[in-house]
Amino acid sequence: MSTVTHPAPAEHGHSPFLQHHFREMKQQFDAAKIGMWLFLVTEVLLFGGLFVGYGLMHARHPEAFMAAHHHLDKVMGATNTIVLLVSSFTMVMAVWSAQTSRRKLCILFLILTLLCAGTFMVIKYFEYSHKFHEGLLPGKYYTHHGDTVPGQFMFFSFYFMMTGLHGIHVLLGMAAILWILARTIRGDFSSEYYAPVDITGLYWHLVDLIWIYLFPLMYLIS
Amino acid sequence: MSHSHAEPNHVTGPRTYAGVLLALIVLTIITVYASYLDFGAFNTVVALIIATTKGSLVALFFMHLRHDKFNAVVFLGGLLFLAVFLIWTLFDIATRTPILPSNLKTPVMEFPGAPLNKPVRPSTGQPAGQPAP
Amino acid sequence: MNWFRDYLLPRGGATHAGDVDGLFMFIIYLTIFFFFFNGALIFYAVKRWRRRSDREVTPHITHDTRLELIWSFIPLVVVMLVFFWGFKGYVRAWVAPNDSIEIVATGKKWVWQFEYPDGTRTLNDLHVPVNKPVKLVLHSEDVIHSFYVPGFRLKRDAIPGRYTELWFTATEPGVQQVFCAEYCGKGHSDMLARIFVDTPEQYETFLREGDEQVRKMPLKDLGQLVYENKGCATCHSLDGTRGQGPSWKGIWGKVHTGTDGKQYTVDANYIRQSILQPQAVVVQGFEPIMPTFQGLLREREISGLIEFIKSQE
Amino acid sequence: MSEAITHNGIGHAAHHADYLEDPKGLWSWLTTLDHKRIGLMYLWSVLTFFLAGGIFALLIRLELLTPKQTIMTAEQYNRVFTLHGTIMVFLVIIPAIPAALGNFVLPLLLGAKDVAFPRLNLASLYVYWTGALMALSTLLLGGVDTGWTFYTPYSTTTGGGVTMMVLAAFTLGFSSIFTGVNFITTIHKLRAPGMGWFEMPLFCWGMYSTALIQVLATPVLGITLLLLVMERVLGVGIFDPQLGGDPVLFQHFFWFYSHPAVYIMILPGMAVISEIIPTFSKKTIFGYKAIAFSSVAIALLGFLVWAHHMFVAGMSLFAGAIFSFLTFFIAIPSAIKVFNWIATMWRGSISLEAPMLYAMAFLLIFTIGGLTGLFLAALSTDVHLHDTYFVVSHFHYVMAGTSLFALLAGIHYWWPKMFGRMYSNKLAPLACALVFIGFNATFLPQFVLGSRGMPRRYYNYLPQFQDLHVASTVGSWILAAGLFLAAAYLLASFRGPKNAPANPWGGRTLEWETTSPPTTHNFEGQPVLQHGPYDYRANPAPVGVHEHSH
Ligand code: HEA
Ligand code: HEA
Ligand code: HEC
Ligand code: CUA
Ligand SMILES: [Cu+2]
Repeated sequence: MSTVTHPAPAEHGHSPFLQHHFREMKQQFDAAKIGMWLFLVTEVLLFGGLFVGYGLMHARHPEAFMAAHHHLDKVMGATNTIVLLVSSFTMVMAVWSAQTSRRKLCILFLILTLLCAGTFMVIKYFEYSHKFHEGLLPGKYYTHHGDTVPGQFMFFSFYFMMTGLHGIHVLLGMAAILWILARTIRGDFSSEYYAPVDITGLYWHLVDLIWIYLFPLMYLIS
Repeated sequence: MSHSHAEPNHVTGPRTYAGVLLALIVLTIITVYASYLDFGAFNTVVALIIATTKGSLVALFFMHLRHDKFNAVVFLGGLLFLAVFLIWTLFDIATRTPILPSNLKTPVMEFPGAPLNKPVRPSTGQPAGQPAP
Repeated sequence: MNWFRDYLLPRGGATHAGDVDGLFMFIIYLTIFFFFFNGALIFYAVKRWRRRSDREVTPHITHDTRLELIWSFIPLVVVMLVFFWGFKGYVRAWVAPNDSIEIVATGKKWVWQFEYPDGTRTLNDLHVPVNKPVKLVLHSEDVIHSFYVPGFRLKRDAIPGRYTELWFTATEPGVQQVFCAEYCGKGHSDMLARIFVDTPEQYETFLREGDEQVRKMPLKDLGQLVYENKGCATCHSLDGTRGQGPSWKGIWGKVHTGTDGKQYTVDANYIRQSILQPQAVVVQGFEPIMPTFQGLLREREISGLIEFIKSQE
Repeated sequence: MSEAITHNGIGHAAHHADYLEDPKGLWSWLTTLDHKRIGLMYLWSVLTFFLAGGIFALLIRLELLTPKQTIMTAEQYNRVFTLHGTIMVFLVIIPAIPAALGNFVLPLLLGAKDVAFPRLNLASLYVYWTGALMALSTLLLGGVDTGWTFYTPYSTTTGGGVTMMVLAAFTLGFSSIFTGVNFITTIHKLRAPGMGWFEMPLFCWGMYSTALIQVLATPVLGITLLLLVMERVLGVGIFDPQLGGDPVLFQHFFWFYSHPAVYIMILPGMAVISEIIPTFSKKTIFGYKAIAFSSVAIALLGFLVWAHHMFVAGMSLFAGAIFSFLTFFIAIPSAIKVFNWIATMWRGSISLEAPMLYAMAFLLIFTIGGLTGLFLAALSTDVHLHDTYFVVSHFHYVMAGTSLFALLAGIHYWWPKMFGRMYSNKLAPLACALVFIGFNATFLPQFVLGSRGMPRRYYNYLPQFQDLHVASTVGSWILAAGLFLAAAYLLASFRGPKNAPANPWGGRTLEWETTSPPTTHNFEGQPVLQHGPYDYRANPAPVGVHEHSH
C-alpha cells in the first residue's frame, strides 16, 4: 500500500522532558518557541488596541492630555524604565546561564530579575497611591480639583488601563519566573533542555518592550 | 524553516548583553532629555523613534530575533496587522468633515457629561447637556 | 421585467432611487445567473459521472492555469463594475445642493423630532415640498438611531454628540414610511415616522397652520392620532398595563398623588400641565422621564388629547 | 486493521486500544490530553448550544408570525435575539469546525500523534466551558438586550447582564486564541516526515488560515470588550460622546475582529468541503494550490475590509470608498474556490452519500450567500439594505446555510471515524433534503422582506410584511424537522455495534489509514507519507474493502 509506517524513532537522546507526540527535542523546542511567539503577537495586538485608542483620543483632545500628563512624575517613570531594562538584562543572563548549564548563576539571575520586578511594582504602588490621594482617578471617579483644562479624566482613564494591564502582566511574569526558579533549583534545566526558561524570558522581555512605549507616551508627551 | 538559536554557535554572550543594556539606559536618558526640548510637531515622533530603537534592541538581542528569522517574521507580522488596524481606522477618523446645522445656536460641547463638567448622565440614560440644535 | 423589480423593491420616490434600483437589479440577475449556472454544472456532473462501480478510474487532472485565470478574471471585471456603479450612486447622494431646505432631525428614544428653518417643530411627521432638495441634519439625544426611508433608498445613522446628514429630492407627492434602522432598545420597532411629500401650496399651509388632517379632525380622533404618532403610546398604554408612564385607562377625574405627597385631580388643566411641564408634578411610583412637549404640540392637539384621555373608560 | 499500516511490534495492547474506551471513566475524559477526546467534548458542547440557539431561533420566528405581540414582549424579544446571535456566533459557529472537527482530524491528517500543545488544548476547552457558563448566567442577571454587536452607547447605558455577557465573549476569545496558536504550531512542526506544505490535505490549509485570523484578530476583540466593560464600570469615556469619546470608534474596534471572524466561520467550512468533494468524486482535487492560496488570501484580505458594516454610520466618503473597493476583492478567491470544487467533480466518479449531498447544498447556498454580499459591499445598494432583513438573510445564508451545512457534512463524513459506527443511509438523504428545503423556505423570503424595507431587530412590523414572515416561520419548522431527524438517526447509530470500516468512503488522506475509531495514539508508529492527499491513481482504494474487525 501507499503508506508505510516506521517504528517510532528509537529511543536515542531521550530526554525525560520529551513529550510523547514529538519526535525529538529540537522539534519540541521549536514548537514551544513558535507557540510563545504567536502568543506574544496576541499580546501585542491586545495592548495595541489600547495604544490605538490612546492615540486617537490624544489626537481628539490634545490640550486635555497635555495638561493631565503633568501630574505624572517623570523621575519615577524614568527610574522604573531603568529598573525594567535591568531586569530584562538579568533575565537574558538567566537564559544564557541555563543555556550553558550554569545552574547557580541562573538561580542568581532569576532572583535578581524578581527583585527588579518587585522594585518596579513598589514604585508603581507609590505612584498609584499618590494619584488616588489627589483624586486623579479614571473616568467618572475623577475628582481632582482646580483643573483649568476640561477632560483630563480621560488621560487618567488610559493611564490606569494601560499601566494597570501592564502591571498585571508584570505580576504574571513574576509568577512565571518563580515557577522557573523552582524548577531551576530542582535541577531541571541544562543546555539540553531549557525551553521553559527561554520562553519565560521572551514573555518578560515583551513586558519590558511594552513599557518602553508606555513611558514616553504617558510621561513625556509635549 | 525555523532557524532557532538552539544551535550552540548562536549563543550570544554576556558581553553583548551588557553592551545592549548600556545602550538602552543611554537611550532612556536621551529620551527624557529630549522631552524638555521642543521639536514642535515632531516631539512625539522623536520620542517614538527612540522608543522603537530601544524596542528593536530588546527584540533583536534579548529576544534573539537576530538569529530567529522565522519568529521575527511572526512578530513583524503581528506589528503589521496592528498598523493596518490603526491606519485603516484613520481612513475614517482623519477624513471626516464636521457637519453643523446652519442654525446651531450653542456650539457643540466637548465634554458635556464629563466629571467636574456636569453631573454624569442619570441611570435612566436621559441626555444631560446635549448640543442643542 | 418591471414586475419583478416592483415585487422586490418599494416604489421609489426620490431622484436617485432609480440608479440604486438599477444596480440592485443588476446584482439580482448576476446572483440568479450564477446560482443556475453553478447548479447546472453540478447537476450535469452528477448525472453524467454518477459512480456506477467501485472500481471506476478517474483522470488525474491537477490543475489548469488558463481556466484558473478565466474564472479569476471574469469575477474581477464584474465586481469592479459593481464597485464603480455603487460608488457613483453613493457620491451623488453625498453632497446636498446649496439651495436645499435644511431640516434638523433629532432621534431620541423612541421618537423623531423635526425642526424646520422657521423654527416650526413636528414630531414623527416630516413635511417636505415636492421636487425641492431637502437636507436633513441628523443627530441623536441618547443612543444611535438610524433614519431610514425605504422609498427613497436612503439611510443614515443619527449619532449622539455629532451631526450627520442626508439629502433627497422627493419626486412625487404622497406619504413615505420612515423606520429607525439602528437597534435602540424596547421601542426600536415602534420608532416610526412618516414623510409627507407636499405640493408647494400644501407645504406653505403646513408651515402656517399645521397639516390639514389636524385642522379638520374631530377633537377626540385628533387626540388618538397624536397619541399614536407623537410617542405617547411608547410610554402610556390604554388597557391598564403599566408602561414607562401610567396607563391612561380610566384616569379622568381620578385623584393622583405626586411625589411631593400632594393630591391632584386629573382634569383638563392637570393634563395640560402634565404635557407641557411634566416635571412639575411627577406621579408617585414613576421616574421623571417624560419629555416636555412644549412647542411640539399645537393648542388644538392638546385639546384633542384631553378629549381622548377623557374618553378612556 | 488496514493493510496500510504495517505492524511494527510496538505491542499488541496499544494497537487495539480504541481511544473511546482507553482509558475508561468520566475522570479520564475530563483530564484527557488526547486531541480526539477534546474534539469530541467540543463537538457535544457545540451541538448542545446549537440546539439552544436553534430553539431561540424558533421562538424568534414564532414571535414574528404576527405583528405586535405573539408570544412575548418587546423586552423579551430583544433578549432572545441577542442570546440567539451570541450563542450561535461565539458558542457554536466559531468553535464548531476548528475546535471540534479540526481538533479531531487535524493531527490525523498530518500523521501526528497529537496537537503541539495538548495541555493548552484542554485549557481551551475549559475556558470555553467557563465562557459558556458566563454567557448563560446572564439569563439570571436580567438578560442582555444589546444585540450580538454590543454597539455603544446603547450597550453602555442599558441594564441587565451586559457586563457579564461581554466578559463571557472575552473569555471565549481566549479559547479561540488557544486553538489558533495550537494549530499554527502543529501545522508547522508536526507534519509527518515527507509531508511538504503542498502535500498537506487542504483541510490543513483551511485550518491554518483560520488560525491566522484567530491569532491576529481575537486579541483586538478582547481589548474592545474590556474597554466596553471599563466604559460601563469606570466611565472611561473613549466610546461615550457625553465624555468626549466617539461612539462610532467602537464599531471600528468591533468589526476589526468581527469581520475577519466571519472568515473564521467560513474557512473551516470550505476546508471540510475540500476534503469531501475529491473523496466522493474519487478524483484528485482540481487546483490544489489555487484553493490553498485562496484560503490564505481570504484570511488576509479579510482584515482590510471591516468598515463595510459602517457605510451609513457617519463614516467619511473616502473611507466608504476604500472599504467598499477592498471588500470586492474577497469575491475573487471565493470564486476560485467554488469553480475549482466544481471542476473537481467534472469527470469524476461521483457517489451521492450524505456528506456529498451536504457539500453540494453548500456550493449552491454559498453562491447565493456570497453573491448577496455584493449588494452589501456596493455602497449605494448597502445604504438601502443595511440593517434590514436582507442582511439577516445574507448572513444566515453564509453562516447557517454554508458554515453549518459544512459542519453537518463534516459530521457525516467523519462520524464513522469518530465513533466507529455508520448511520442510517436511508434517513440521511431525507434529512438533508428537509434541511435544504426548510432553509431556503426560511431565508429566501427574508431577502424580499429586506429589499422591501423591513428593518432587522424589529419586534413589531407593518402588516404589509406579514405574508413573507409567515412563509419564513413555516420554513423554520421544516428546517427544524430536518435537523431533529438528523440528530435522531445519528444518535440511533450508537445502538449498533462498532462496525464501520477503516475507510468507508475510499478517502486517500491519512485519517482513513488508521482504525475506526483510531487507537489512542492515532497510528501505530510514525506514518510516512508516500503519496499526495488526493492521489487516486495508484491502487485506487476500493470502498469498503478494509473491513476492520476486533
Ligand atoms: C460566514 C460568514 C460570512 C461570510 C463568508 C460573508 C461573506 C461576505 N460578506 Fe457578509 N456578513 C456576515 C457574515 C458573512 N459574510 C454577517 C454575520 C454579517 C452581519 C453582521 C451583523 O450586522 O450582525 C455580514 C454583513 C455583511 C456586510 C454589511 C452589511 C450591512 O450591515 O450593511 C457586507 C458589506 O459589504 C458583507 C459583505 C460580504 C462579502 C462581499 C462577502 C464575500 O466574502 C462573499 C464572497 C463569495 C462570493 C462572491 C460567492 C462565490 C463566487 C461565485 C459563485 C462566483 C461568481 C462571483 C462573481 C461574479 C463576483 N457582509
Ligand atoms: C451560525 C449562526 C446562526 C445560525 C445557525 C442561525 C440559525 C437561525 N436563525 Fe439566526 N441569527 C444569527 C446567527 C445564526 N442564526 C445572528 C448572528 C443573528 C443576529 C442577532 C442580532 O441581531 O444581534 C441572527 C438573527 C436572526 C433573526 C433576526 C432577528 C431580528 O433581527 O429581529 C432571525 C429571524 O428570523 C433568525 C432566525 C434563525 C433561524 C430560523 C435559524 C435556524 O437555522 C435554526 C435552526 C436550528 C434548530 C431548529 C436547532 C436544531 C438542532 C438540533 C436538533 C441539534 C442538532 C444536532 C445535529 C443535527 C447533529 N436569526
Ligand atoms: C418617555 C416616556 C413618555 C412619553 C413619550 C410620554 N409620557 Fe406622559 N408620562 C410619562 C411618565 C413616566 C409619567 C409619570 C410621571 C410624571 O407625571 O411625570 C407621565 C405622566 C403623564 C400624565 C399624567 C398621568 C397621570 O396618571 O397622572 C399625562 C396626562 C401624560 N403623561 C400625558 C402624555 C402625553 C399626552 C404624551 C404624548 C404627547 C406623553 N405623556 C408622552 C412618560 C412619558
Ligand atoms: Cu431608534 Cu431604533
Ligand atoms: Cu463583514
